[in-house]
Amino acid sequence: MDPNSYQQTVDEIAPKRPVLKNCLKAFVTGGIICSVGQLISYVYMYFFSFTERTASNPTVATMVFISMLLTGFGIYKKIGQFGGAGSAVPVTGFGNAVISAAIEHKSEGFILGVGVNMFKLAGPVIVYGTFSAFVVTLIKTILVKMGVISW
Amino acid sequence: MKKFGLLSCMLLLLAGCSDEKPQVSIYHVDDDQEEVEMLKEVFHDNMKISEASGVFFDHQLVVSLQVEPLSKFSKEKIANSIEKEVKSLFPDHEVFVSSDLKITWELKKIIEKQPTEDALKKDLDELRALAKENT
Amino acid sequence: MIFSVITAFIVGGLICVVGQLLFDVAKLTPAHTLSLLVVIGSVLDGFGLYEPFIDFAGAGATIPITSFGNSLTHGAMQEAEKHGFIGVLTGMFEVTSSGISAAIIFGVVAALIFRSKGKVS
Amino acid sequence: MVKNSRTYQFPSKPSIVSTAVAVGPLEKESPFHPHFDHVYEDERLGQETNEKGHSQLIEDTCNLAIMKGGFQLPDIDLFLGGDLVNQMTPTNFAARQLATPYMGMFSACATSISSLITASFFLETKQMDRILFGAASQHNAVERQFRYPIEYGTQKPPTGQWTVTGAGYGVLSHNQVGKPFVQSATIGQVVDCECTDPLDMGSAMAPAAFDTIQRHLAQNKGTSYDFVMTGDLGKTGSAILQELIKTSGVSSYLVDQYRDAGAEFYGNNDKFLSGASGAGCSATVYLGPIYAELLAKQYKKILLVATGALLSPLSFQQGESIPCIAHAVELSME
Repeated sequence: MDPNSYQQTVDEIAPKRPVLKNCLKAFVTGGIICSVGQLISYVYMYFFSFTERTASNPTVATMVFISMLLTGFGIYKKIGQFGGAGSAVPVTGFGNAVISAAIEHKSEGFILGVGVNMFKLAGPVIVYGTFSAFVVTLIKTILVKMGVISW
Repeated sequence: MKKFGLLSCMLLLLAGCSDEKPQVSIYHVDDDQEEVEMLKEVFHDNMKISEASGVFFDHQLVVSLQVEPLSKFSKEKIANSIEKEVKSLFPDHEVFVSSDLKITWELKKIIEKQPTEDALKKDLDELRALAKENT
Repeated sequence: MIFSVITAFIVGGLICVVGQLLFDVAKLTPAHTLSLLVVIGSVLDGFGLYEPFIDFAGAGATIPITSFGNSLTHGAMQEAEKHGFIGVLTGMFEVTSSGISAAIIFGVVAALIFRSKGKVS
Repeated sequence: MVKNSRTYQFPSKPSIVSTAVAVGPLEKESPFHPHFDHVYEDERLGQETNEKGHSQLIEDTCNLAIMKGGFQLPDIDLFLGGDLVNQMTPTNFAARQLATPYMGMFSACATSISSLITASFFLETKQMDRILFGAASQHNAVERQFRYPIEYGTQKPPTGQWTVTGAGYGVLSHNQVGKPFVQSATIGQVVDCECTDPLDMGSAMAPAAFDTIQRHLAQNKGTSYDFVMTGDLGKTGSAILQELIKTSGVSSYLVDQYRDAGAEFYGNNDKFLSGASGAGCSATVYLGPIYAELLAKQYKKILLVATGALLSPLSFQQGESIPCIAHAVELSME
């Protein structure tokens, strides 16, 4: 069988991903998660001494905490099947990736299982976040030193 | 898709409400109405400001402001230009401007209390320390 | 305040739609998608665009994973401004990132208290 | 490409004399569930880890199959079986408990049929009398190996399939009147149509199934089957296979008499997307409901084609396509 013509057959018959529907679901799910984040940040600003800028750190930590509960009770994967990127892109999705791997690999022990595998899924985010931050800052620093731009 | 339409309508509606003059509350420890009016003018002239507060105290001036939602993207720039303007108006004052919501809330609390000079100094120092935190 | 929640909803939602398009149209895996978004956040901060974006959208900009890239770059740039090239290396985790530490801490906590249940209901 | 189209006949007509099928809690939702011997309430069978539970599932089902046939462990000359977990440790560990002569088999999800074919050949030599064969899979143990941690919230596309928790084992012995027997078999060739999407196994496996069916029918011209049943192509894969059969015109009657175990396993429940998959899928359906219906003489002659995707997480990450295989066995009932 010719692979190319076969791929055409597959494209014709296999069900398509419902892109528009998925996008709408992602929009709503992601929107709700971010709104919850916004409300939590108001709580931190109103009741504690956090400013708009500094409230984002405890807010993110709280969101990850909520993500831990939802992951542990098996709810986050259902949100994930519904919301797709809507639940994967917010920091709760990052938390879910770390926490689900930690729970999953508990069976191999806390060092070789949890410790080694925790960042199995979320690792690339930190690696490439850090590396791109390095590159971007390096370029900017060079440009500033050359006097092309200023900070 | 309906949702998008609805939300954009709301956006327009809310943006359309910005004709009103900003809410301004100013507290002057020595009750110098001339200075208060001068500061009020600055805010009233700027269409992008929705809310502003100020406290005069011992040659110091602490200002907080909130900008119209759709101008929030350039919040930092607006705050900087206001800071410059206020500084040129009150050259003998030590001016501090913040556009943070938390600072607005705290400053309003202070103004409501109408505190004495000593209490004010302590509160305002705390406020400025808070606003300077980065993380 | 209500308006800020709405902006957070819309902006956060739109970033997620970008992620969904990367999933469904570009056929990227979640790991590829999230890595790409983090890099985008970092580059935007390089152009000084991410901070005004946070001013505008609040949690709509700080909750999506793009803000990781922003805070990493922001920390590095702040240090670089003060200390030059050395700061590029040392400042990386200066402003970052409760997200990472929270994920590690709660990950271990979760491993202590939960076990995977397995099935959809 | 020259195709080796050999089909093997088994003149001694080895019979499947007993079978046992056990499944996990979720498989209760299957329309086939009246034919399952045992439904476990716990995915892990009360064991500490998913892998231990998997092993226990295999051990229990094997013992049940032996018992149902009225045999004792020492009566079993050979145990042929496999699963999908790394190096097949669950089956290996179950074999440790069973303490019978053992050979591990791996044809991914086609293991149920590849072990049956192998067992038939061994019996044909007359050197063995009873062979235990079959396959099993456990959802959690397989998912965590091939995809993501169980609790990770990822969106599966409509082509995705759900790995079955289930085990199906049978005892193959010399011909026995009143029991279904193996008439002929075709050993599959590896077919690769350059499919790369690990969340669309059905499309990847359909050409392999088509290839094997085509070769088997070419050698058994004139034979008519009550139906042909593939293993776990799912709704997507079986639709594609039907299209392939239709356009090739090999044997158009097949279009109506075609079934797929994976597509039928969970009924029309959308939660399971394209249907069931896993080594346990074909094993439980073939040795559960289909075996029962053969025993009841509802069918006289059927063709079972189990399909397997021969990938690993490593091969997928290295950008390799997904090679697939399908093995066919013709079961008869007189």
